[in-house]
Amino acid sequence: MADNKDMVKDLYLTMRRIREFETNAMNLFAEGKIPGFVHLYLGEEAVASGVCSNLREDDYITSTHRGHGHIIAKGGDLKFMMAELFGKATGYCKGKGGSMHIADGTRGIIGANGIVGAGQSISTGVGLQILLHKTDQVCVCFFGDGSTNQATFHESLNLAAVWNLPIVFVCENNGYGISNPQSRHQKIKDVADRAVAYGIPGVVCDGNDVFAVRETSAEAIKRAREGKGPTLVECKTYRQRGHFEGDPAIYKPKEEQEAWLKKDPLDKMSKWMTDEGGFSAAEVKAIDDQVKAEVAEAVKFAEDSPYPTPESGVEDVYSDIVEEVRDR
Amino acid sequence: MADNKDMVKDLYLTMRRIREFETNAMNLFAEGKIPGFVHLYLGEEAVASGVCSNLREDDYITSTHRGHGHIIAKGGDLKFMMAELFGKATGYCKGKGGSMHIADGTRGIIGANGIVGAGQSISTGVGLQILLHKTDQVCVCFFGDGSTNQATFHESLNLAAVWNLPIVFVCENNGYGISNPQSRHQKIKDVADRAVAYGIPGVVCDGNDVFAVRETSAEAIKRAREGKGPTLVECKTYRQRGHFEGDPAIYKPKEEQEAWLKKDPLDKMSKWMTDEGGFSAAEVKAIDDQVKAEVAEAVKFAEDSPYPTPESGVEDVYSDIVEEVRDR
Amino acid sequence: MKKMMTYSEGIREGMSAAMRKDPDVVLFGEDVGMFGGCFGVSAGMFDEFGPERVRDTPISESAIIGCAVGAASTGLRPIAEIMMMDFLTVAMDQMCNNAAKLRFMTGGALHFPMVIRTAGGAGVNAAAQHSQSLEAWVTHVPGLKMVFPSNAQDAYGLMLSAVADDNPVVYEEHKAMLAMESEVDLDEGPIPLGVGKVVRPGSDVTIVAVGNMVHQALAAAETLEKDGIDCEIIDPRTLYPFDFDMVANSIDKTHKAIVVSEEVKRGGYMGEISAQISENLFDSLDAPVVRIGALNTPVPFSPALEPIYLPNAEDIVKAVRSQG
Amino acid sequence: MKKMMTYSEGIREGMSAAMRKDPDVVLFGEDVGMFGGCFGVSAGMFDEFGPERVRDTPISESAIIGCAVGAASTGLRPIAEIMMMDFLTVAMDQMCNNAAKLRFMTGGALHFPMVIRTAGGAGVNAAAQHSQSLEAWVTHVPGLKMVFPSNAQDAYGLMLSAVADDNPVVYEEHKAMLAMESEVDLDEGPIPLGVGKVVRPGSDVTIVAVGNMVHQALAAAETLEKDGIDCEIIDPRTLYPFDFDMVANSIDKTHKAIVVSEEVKRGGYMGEISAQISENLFDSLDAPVVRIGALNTPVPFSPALEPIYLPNAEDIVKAVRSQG
Ligand SMILES: Cc1ncc(C[n+]2csc(CCOP(=O)(O)OP(=O)(O)O)c2C)c(N)n1
Ligand SMILES: Cc1ncc(C[n+]2csc(CCOP(=O)(O)OP(=O)(O)O)c2C)c(N)n1
Ligand SMILES: [Mg+2]
Ligand SMILES: [Mg+2]
Repeated sequence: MADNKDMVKDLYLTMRRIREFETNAMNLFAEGKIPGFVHLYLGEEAVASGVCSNLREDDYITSTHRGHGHIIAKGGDLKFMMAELFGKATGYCKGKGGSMHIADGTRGIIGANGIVGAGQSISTGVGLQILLHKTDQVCVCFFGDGSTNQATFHESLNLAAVWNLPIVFVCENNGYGISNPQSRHQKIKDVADRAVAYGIPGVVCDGNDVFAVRETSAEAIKRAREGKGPTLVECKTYRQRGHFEGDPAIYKPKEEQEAWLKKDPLDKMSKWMTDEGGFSAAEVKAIDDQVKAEVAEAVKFAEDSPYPTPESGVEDVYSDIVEEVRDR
Repeated sequence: MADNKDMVKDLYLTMRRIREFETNAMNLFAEGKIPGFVHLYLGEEAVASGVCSNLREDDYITSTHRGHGHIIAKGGDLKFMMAELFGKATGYCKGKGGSMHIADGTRGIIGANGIVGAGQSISTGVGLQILLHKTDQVCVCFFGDGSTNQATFHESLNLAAVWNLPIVFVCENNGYGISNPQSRHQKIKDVADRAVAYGIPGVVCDGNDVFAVRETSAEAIKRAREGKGPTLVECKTYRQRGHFEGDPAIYKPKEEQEAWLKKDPLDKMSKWMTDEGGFSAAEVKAIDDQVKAEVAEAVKFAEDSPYPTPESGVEDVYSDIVEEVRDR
Repeated sequence: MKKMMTYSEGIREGMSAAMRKDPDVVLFGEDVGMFGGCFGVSAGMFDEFGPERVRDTPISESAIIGCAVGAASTGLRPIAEIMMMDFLTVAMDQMCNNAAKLRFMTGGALHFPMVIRTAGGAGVNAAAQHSQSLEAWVTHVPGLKMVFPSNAQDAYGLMLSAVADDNPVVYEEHKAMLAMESEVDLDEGPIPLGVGKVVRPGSDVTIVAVGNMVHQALAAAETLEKDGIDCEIIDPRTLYPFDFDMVANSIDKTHKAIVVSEEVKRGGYMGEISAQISENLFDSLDAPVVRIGALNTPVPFSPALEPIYLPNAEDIVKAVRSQG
Repeated sequence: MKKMMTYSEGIREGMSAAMRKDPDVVLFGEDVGMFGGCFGVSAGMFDEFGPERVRDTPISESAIIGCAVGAASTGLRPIAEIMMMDFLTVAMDQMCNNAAKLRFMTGGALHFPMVIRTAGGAGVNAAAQHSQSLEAWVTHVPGLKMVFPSNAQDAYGLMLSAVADDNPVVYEEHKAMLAMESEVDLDEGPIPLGVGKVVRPGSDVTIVAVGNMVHQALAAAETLEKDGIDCEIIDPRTLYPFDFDMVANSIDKTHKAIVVSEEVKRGGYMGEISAQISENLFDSLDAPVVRIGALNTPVPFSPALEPIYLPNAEDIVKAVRSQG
């Protein structure tokens, strides 16, 4: 399971960071401090944490509307993220993108995206770039179960297979596309079965077990790095909240929700750490406290930051045309 | 194999009709009498003929850019078809659509279509209509191997599966999407394998053997008629000509072309008829002659027909707005 | 019988009335069923009409519109929902190459009575992929009609006509107006497509405004009234066919025109209307037509930027004053 | 060194020169490889640049443009081909929601130097799904640039600039012009985006024409010359950014304007240009701007109908005469 204590610590740290960030985002949204749509990753922390623990800083990821977890796991800066959620000038996107559009070119984060399925096809281009530059980087493409019925899932996996691109397609099967349970949006149980259609490997793992995710994706990432082409990895997990904040999620059966809460990835991990992993309760708490402080600092940074100036609204549309877009 | 002689005769008649129609279209295009793009079905006649022999007049089909064969097999009128290819007022589309857009609402022909993959999603709506009207009709959706990499293939088969629609998806795998051989546009050998992704049956048959096509599709059509949902049927065949007339198809290996010409579905069938089917050469020739006359009549009809009037160019855009669209 | 109703309820009442009348009318889209639609517009319809006629789809926009095309061509009158107007992009082919063109291309052999509902517009900090106004794309396509109600009564009446129409009709709903209440008389019935409405009669300047901008125009007119400028506001309600006669009659009286929409200004449909006015009413105009739209940028997320991106009453006031 | 070259060769030379200069420039699309492209535009490039840099794709337009977006954001400068402009419909999302907007949405964190080549236009009896001119859709999208050459020299020079540009550029090729020959000097190099060209100087009326319509305008000017009417013809070459100054300077002299494109007239980009002229040069105009486009119908197949659908020199002659 765990290679060593440092690695376990890192995994837990990432998961806890996501949990803490999301819990704060949830509350700040409720307080009206974060505007727009917010899609939380609570309950799915093990997926991003496990997968990205195998990545190098120069590897790439593409993400979705539910992207905070991926970005944190790939090393995104909490301050710039939180500021972006607030719509502040200091945010990753200078306040222009918000929760659904955070990107960090310097860390290989090729963006969260508000269009379901967009990341899949963008990842093929990242893969092509790696292929042509003959590096041993990889691109991990995260997406949800619902998105696997979208056009781009199909076109992109096929293209990646035919061109043998260094991509790992990670499906976070959290059971729902908004209100639509998997059983009503596709007739198959395992999304991984769709790999057959592209002649690539498809594997399933427990998405609430960070070690399982880490191991399963490690192999797929290795394949990609070695030039053996793409893999479809399915992580079974659960969205503990509504689709977006504000959705009471009455379509989720109570028993289902309760059963999954019992399998909470953070609880599982912290229990394992103290029961089997050789961590003391104090060691775990120290991580929790560190993370609390980090996120509190991020929130303060966001709150203290200025809003973008009106002038900035016409910047970044083009590399070279600015004033002309102001005309309305 | 053959249930009875009439059935065999009908199958052969349809195949011959397609062959004759296409050969004439080929020559007329070369003579400059047919304008635009023409995609011929030569070599693939057994597919449409075999499949449609199982259909009732009130069943539906959707078709592709390579649609003449489907339309003839579903009972389309050769005269109106040929006139449409010429762009005449008496054509199926009054000259507005041409080769790629022939439709006949009265025979369940919901149109050839110039967009690769369009028919797939349109068929889901036809299926839904049948489902809601609770009839036992079916819809057959024809498409090529290349189109199975297009967005709509994926979305439509998934939707049809989830809604249990009475559709038979018939993939005419003729080995190419324009110049791109199947081996370079997807990593799988059998398109039928993609059925796994949707939890529906997928079957393969020899698309140059009209009996095999008839039998394989009969079962799929029966399933659909009985409310058991969609099937993906793959017919392996070969496009004997270039992608469109004018394409010299130098990308096709010579040996491949020759090997397939030896498996010509018409040759195979007429040989079987005289060798094993109890037909005399004269009986076969009588059919050939009948068809020759029919197609000659269609060509004459097309040639003698008038072109559309300028006024007709603004009709049929809307059901109720005519003059206003004339403004330019 | 008049009662207060939200815009959202107006849309729902229109759909429900159409579905009660004709069993061939069906509604499908992402989460339109038990969930009642992403914005709650179809809430309760699943219960009334059942799972056969109110259907959730997978996230497959091309299939949704393609399905509507196939269904319409063979006897249903589908209402297909594309959750956000921004997602028309993933269904443009089915909408523009098939729904719009197939009647013509088949010489009238097939026809397509179908409605595509979609939520457009900004103002809720939903950023650039969930806030667009794409009227220009739709109205540019021969074969499509398009409506865009600005209040609950119009939402109701235009829905009835859209469903009854034998052509594909794109029905835009502005997400920032959904909760807006106004008085509705359900007995008034269908509002014919292509007939605009003088929302405020006036004599000094003609303001053509669509969707949410109708309300900005009304606010501007109040301000301008204090200056003694009397604005006539026209809400075309249907974008195509467009009631140009109503606009021309108004300009014959006012000799000045302002056109306002929430679209990105460059290439917006209001540019088409401005061009038509300038080209056809050249001698009648005392001042250049002024067009007001959004900035030529993607829709920004930040609460500090989105209001600057959007056109508003103040812009209209300024424009009217600039015409002297 | 001057030589005769087809429009098609001009495009190819532009791509090839760009690929020779920068190894990060790659070309991909359906059948662009050994087949040389559906219209032969990239013939020979597979042989010169090899299978790594000239790549055939499956029939997957969303993936093609999405792939270009991902590649551009991480260091390549892709040229992605969408075989026919009509098929932009199946890739609109990647083009408009991603390529165009992501620079802005990410606050400049990512950028997208990429070219989308696509064959537009009618005139070859290819019917309504293979003949459209969709300039209006593209130019309406903030973040996209668009070029549309009318001859081989411009095809070459605009390609060089499009590939060198750090923003997504849509490059339209008119299929009926591919075989048209004209003189080219390859030493002339890039033509800056946003700079139009006076194709024919004149003093009586300004004709703004794009793509294939430039040639119709030239023909019309010859006819009109016999009447003593001296036309100035402007080919903007880049549709966005648009060289409005060149147009304005011309109209200051002629006081009359005609705008011509092959688009369906309703909602065409030439409506935007007409609106800009009328709004900004109100006092300078002696007659209403006349816009000429195609009929507001899908493109008909029949050889008897397609020429009537299309705008032509005669329409331009009539329009000029109508302005008196
Ligand atoms: C093309 C497109 N269609 C619809 C939507 C609206 N939408 C946003 S998220 C979502 C559900 C996505 O489900 P899934 O892929 O399972 O991801 P999850 O939300 O469960 O993480 C939908 C339908 C969208 N953003 N883009
Ligand atoms: C969306 C779209 N992309 C591309 C094309 C151009 N095109 C026409 S036919 C064709 C190949 C289709 O291959 P396949 O589906 O195997 O059918 P076949 O021609 O072999 O019968 C292509 C790429 C198109 N018409 N529509
Ligand atoms: Mg999900
Ligand atoms: Mg094929």
